[in-house]
Amino acid sequence: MIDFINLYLVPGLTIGSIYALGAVGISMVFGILRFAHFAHGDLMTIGGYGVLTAVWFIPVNPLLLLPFGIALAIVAALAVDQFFYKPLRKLPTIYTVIASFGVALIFRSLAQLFWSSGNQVFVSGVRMPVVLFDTFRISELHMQVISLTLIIAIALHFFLTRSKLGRAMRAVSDEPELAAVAGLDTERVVRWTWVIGASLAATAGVFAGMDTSMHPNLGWNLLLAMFAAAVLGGIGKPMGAIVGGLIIGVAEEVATFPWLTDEPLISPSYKSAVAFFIMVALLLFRPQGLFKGRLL
Amino acid sequence: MEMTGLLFYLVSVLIAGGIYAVLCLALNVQWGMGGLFNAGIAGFFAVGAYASAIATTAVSAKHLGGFGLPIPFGLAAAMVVAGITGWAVAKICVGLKSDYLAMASVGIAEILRLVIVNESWLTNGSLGISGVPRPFGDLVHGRSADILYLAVVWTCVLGVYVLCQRLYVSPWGRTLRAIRDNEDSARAAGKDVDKFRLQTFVIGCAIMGLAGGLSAHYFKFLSPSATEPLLVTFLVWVMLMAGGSGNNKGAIAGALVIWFLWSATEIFTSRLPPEWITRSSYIRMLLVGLILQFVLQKFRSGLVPEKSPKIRSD
Amino acid sequence: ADTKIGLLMDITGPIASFIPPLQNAANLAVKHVNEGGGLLDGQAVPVFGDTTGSSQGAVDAAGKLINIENVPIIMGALMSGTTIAAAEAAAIPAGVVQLSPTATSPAMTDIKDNDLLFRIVPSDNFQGKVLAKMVLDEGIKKVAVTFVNNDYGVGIGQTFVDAYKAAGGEVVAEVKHEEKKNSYRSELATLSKAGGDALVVVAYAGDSGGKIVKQAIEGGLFTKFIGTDGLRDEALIADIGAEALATSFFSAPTSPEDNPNQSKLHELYTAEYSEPADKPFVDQTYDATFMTMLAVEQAGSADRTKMAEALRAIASAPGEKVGPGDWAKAKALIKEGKDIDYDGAGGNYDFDENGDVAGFIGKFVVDGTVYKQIAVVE
Amino acid sequence: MISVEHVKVSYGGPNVVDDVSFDIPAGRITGLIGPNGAGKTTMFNAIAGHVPLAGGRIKLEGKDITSLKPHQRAARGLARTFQIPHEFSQLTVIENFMAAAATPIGENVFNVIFRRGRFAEEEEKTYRAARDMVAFLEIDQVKDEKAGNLSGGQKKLLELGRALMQKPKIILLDEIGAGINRTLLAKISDKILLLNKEQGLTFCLIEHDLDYVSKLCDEVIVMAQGTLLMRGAVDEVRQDARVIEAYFGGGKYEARP
Amino acid sequence: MSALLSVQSLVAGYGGVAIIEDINLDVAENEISVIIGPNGAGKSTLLKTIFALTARSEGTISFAGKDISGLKTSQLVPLGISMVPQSRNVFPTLTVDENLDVGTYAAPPKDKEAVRENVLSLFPDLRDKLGQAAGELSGGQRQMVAMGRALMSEPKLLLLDEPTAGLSPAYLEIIFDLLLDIRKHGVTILMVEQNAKQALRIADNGHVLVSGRNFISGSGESLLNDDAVRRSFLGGAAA
Ligand SMILES: Nc1ncnc2c1ncn2[C@@H]1O[C@H](COP(=O)(O)OP(=O)(O)OP(=O)(O)O)[C@@H](O)[C@H]1O
Ligand SMILES: Nc1ncnc2c1ncn2[C@@H]1O[C@H](COP(=O)(O)OP(=O)(O)OP(=O)(O)O)[C@@H](O)[C@H]1O
Ligand SMILES: [Mg+2]
Ligand SMILES: [Mg+2]
Repeated sequence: MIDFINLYLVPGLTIGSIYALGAVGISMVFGILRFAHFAHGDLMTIGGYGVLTAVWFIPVNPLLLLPFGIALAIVAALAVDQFFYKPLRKLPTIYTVIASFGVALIFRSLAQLFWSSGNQVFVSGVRMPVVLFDTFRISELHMQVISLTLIIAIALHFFLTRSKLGRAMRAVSDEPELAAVAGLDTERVVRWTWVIGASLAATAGVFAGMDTSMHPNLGWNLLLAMFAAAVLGGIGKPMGAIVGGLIIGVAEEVATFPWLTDEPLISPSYKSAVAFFIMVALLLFRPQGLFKGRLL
Repeated sequence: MEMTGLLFYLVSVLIAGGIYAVLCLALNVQWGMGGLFNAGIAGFFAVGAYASAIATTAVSAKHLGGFGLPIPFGLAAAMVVAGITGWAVAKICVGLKSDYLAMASVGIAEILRLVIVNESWLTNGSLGISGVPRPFGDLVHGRSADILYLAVVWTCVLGVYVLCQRLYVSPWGRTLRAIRDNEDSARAAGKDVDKFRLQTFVIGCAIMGLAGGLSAHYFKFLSPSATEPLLVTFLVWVMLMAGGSGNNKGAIAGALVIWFLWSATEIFTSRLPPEWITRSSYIRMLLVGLILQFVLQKFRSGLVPEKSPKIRSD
Repeated sequence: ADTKIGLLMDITGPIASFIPPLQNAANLAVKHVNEGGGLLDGQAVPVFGDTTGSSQGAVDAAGKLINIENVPIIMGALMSGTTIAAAEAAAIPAGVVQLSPTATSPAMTDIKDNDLLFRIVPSDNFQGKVLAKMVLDEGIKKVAVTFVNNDYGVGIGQTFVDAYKAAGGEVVAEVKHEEKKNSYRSELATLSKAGGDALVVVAYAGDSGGKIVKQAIEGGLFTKFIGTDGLRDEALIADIGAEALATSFFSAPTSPEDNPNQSKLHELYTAEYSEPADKPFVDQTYDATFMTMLAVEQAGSADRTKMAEALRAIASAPGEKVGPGDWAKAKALIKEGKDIDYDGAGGNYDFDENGDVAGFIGKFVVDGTVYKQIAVVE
Repeated sequence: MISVEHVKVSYGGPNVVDDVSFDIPAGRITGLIGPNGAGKTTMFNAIAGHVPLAGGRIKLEGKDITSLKPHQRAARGLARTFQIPHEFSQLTVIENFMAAAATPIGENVFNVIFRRGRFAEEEEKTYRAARDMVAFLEIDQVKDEKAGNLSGGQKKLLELGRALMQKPKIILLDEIGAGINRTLLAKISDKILLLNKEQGLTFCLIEHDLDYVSKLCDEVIVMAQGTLLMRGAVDEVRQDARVIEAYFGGGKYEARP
Repeated sequence: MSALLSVQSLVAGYGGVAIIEDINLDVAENEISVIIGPNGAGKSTLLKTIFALTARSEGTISFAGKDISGLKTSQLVPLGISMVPQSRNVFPTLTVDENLDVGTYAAPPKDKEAVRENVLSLFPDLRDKLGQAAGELSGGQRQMVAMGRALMSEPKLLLLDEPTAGLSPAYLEIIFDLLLDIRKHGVTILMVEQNAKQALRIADNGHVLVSGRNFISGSGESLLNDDAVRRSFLGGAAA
């Protein structure tokens, strides 16, 4: 059974953590700005490249350079919000959805222009995993990813429930016009939403890039699974998104485990269908998501 | 640049633009009239394309097929199979609220794509189906065949337009828009909301299937790369929003304008100085992204905005 | 006057990450032409068309190259799907020759192309069959196979499996995997449990292939890998290290004898771009681009109708041999009316009646930081 | 007309309507009053089929309609308005009215696509009716305005108009008067009385303005905390100690003459 | 007494179309002012324009002697203005308690607990519902939550858009008593009402708005007794 843990569960948790961090931003933007942010994956990419560039100049563990990636992603997010999303705020949200498609293209092409479209790695070489109890193998990076994600989740939970800003976010997410009537500066709340969403996206981007390699399509390729995670957790429920991400990540890997016969339960080439299957099933039976998010 | 070149470029833009116009009209039925957020256009497009290709190709050991039916039957099959797929999808999730339906349909389209690349007995998987016939393919060759195909495509566009327009100005269309605005009160007014939604979704999907069929016969070769969501789902949404959702003329105009912009930007970026030449494609993507923002902000309700159909006034 | 050369590539689509070195290779070929005396009576001007990795985009981009840019001949595209779509709906109707450096789909052989569609890689069937023989010759009787689920992976992978079994090998596990995933450990678990002697990986080093090799080594699941040209990438050595790949070997299209043209091109490439040149499809892309220009020169004008004949003439024996970078020599020979025969970095390219090449597959092992060819199979 | 038998409704917690039974007599105007949160709107939702019952039955003209969907109930002549306006926001006022009317011929896709002549006459009638409704509600000046842009009160009028457009046998009116100018409300009352008298249309209305209730209703049903408190003539109810306690309070601002 | 709120030659509307034109209105400190008028007259628009929720095209608004014409809503709340809109006036998925809490974000009161106690004693019904999502309340209960939220910031001027719409007579009474009560605590009130007769009784001043123009203003008493007003806006002589 140790194979199950080493080769299915831990990789599942790792990719799940990446989905989770990305999904938090998607879920928050969905809750507060009410649109599906299609450029979120590319925000991850931008964050990842920010750190990659920093590593070229300061060759230390990339995780220590996270602030560079986070800063770049925040700037990018605030800029597109200001120039591309804000002018459309009063229109039906479908316009913003489409605009975010366009922003996704813009981010991706900028990444290709600045960093080229090839694969680039943070640190090259095979990194042999740590072996614990003789059989349990886990790479250092995976340990870091999983534990950092847990820490972030806990911090985020306290921020959202305890801080005034966190609570104001919930109010805006619930009824933006009334929040304005109540005197909340909704634009400020929106800005903070982007700050948090972009920070977590950048972190996820670096994790994903370190786990494999950086390339301009990195985030775009993860986007649909992250949407599934956000829906699974319940729209506008950041904690739900974390749980949703972990579930999707683990489910994708574990579904290919030979549960019944010697053959994988689901052919690996159908792996990404697992996320959507779970999502569609959930939408039908519990549309508000696991965490009782907003019904749109 | 010679005149005939320009002419044939125009022909190719209009063929692709026409196929997109069909897709856009279909989406307009679903979203513009029915408020159904279908983000899985590529899935139904693909189903239609494969249905038509399988129905019309000659026998092959590599995939299901060998029916060798005439092309009109292929296109009909595309509509029927895509419509049935749409019906099954709608049965499951048409009750979902807007964005959730979007998520579900993205998911289903992705699952359809995986089925297409994996079930090679049916579709020959990622290797694709070749030898898909063109209408009158035996009679006309070379570039003039394109002109003939242009006529075929635009006949379809016209037919679909007339159909959509009839739907739009009818009480049926009005009820649909009412449901889009407020489901509960439509129910209270005695409208069978689920039935209307189902009909809308199926009609839209069948038309998307038709577009898929048209593209399969255009390319004469069908592989998963013909159903890339970026170029099908995404672009069609952009076209509809730019053209004016809720308006059938807007849908066609949006398809043509956006496809032309998409295509023509490359003509300009390929004229960049040599140092930029390897990056011109990315610059083009950047440009497309920026133009899109411009269109969204400057033409807020689309090039041809939604109008309520004229009610006779006396 | 200058002559435009159409370069149709899948620049922004799913294979975007392979493209930069290929664009470099194509540009290098153009540079060699212009430095070696130019094309016809002017310069060669490269015009890129981006298929965006989709059929729609391929047809549109090819259409623009043909109708707006008015190119006499097109190099590309790279993926089979985009290549065929562009050929069927744009190039063939317009009577333009299209030469793909990398499209391997067997379907291309049968297209009614009026002798307009060419390629310089053997079809999938060939490399798969050769690889099967290579593996058996090595004495390996039991392998696990994984291939990426796209036209490249399925084409070679499937043929390999069939040929290997037919020749008496045992495929203990066969897993088709998706591109672009982060972890392939669960696939590897299935593959390793079956207990093969080696893992055959038909995938790109820059995508799933590299990840699979790395994760297999990290997980202690396989030590011996057998790869195809998609995996035979210097980046793989840089990332995994020569030591870990010591027992592995790779197949890739090459030319019959020990091929000096390849090392020559690699030197030229590295000198120009100061990066390693041993990346998938760099050789073929350079060769194809160079050959399209040779064809134009041979035809003596940018007349599309003469391209097919000219292309066949410069590619096939007999004739005076020319290789990568030999533009000045080739131009002079053509001017003298002599027949030439281009032998490239990736093979000697004699087209059959379908516009396909027979090709030779070499066997490569890791030697230091580069690959070394140790055998050739026809 | 309608009989409610032991109806219970719950939104997941305790029953907000608990074992309520009453009749709405045909051809009469019945009031439904009670303090805020008594479960009146919930009762309407239950009758119209917008919430599932946790128990009990509902009959329309003697037939059990408990298992019917809202639109099927509407087809049998039941119309209702919403307390919080549920307009078709992107449709114009006229279109709102036309959309509310039953247009079975024109709503059939097959007719729409292949036999277009068939619904012309139906459309013409619907249009006339809608135009008359606009005139009746005195909202001519906004008839081509999108309903989403109407003022709060105008939306309430629209609710009423849509319900009338359905040509129902019984209409459930949920606080149609709240937010309507009193002068106009008086006119609406007259029309309701007229419809009742001339066409025998049955009404049941929830209202907090007792003047208005007493002017219209023959009888009122009083609900409190999810149960039926009493039923009787308006004056009778006004005197009842329980009702006064639960509903009226001190009556300080009661606008009695 | 100086005017706490003064509106001069105000013009406003939606998308370039003026809905209210040339409105002049003074609300003195510590008074209750009522705006009445037919549906669609622009009453809500006037309140929204004062609270910077609708764009103003001309005119000035001053509060406590200070010009507030250009300020944003989020700047007005800390100055001591609160509003209860006509519809969608609660946060549906937040609990009642959280709804009240939101009222304190923009202008935190000195003693939040005391203010909350105060509000709950005004609306005892809400006590049982503190943990319930506001979207699950009845129409009248929502109205109470909305009022409660507006009072949490201890405003000087309260703008109310039809606060008694949908409230039972008992609550109508409670609300009007309450308005008199909070006026005693120094709060000025400007409200729109359709329960006009009752409202004018407690009002110091009344304004009748007809098609976007200030038709007639006067003391509550005088409007109640004005024949034209009675006939056209208070439901005729029936009452
Ligand atoms: N969707 C819902 N979910 C949970 N509880 C609800 C929901 N809707 C109403 N309730 C509860 O049911 C009870 C009855 O509500 P209802 O709306 O029927 O009252 P009402 O009599 O119409 O009051 P009002 O006169 O204030 O409109 C209330 O206590 C309310 O909190
Ligand atoms: N968002 C909007 N866009 C366009 N027009 C609007 C909008 N909101 C209101 N209107 C129009 O402005 C006019 C005045 O509306 P307002 O809501 O101010 O009326 P009101 O006096 O409050 O009426 P009521 O008593 O019915 O609430 C109405 O005719 C309405 O159609
Ligand atoms: Mg109610
Ligand atoms: Mg109002």
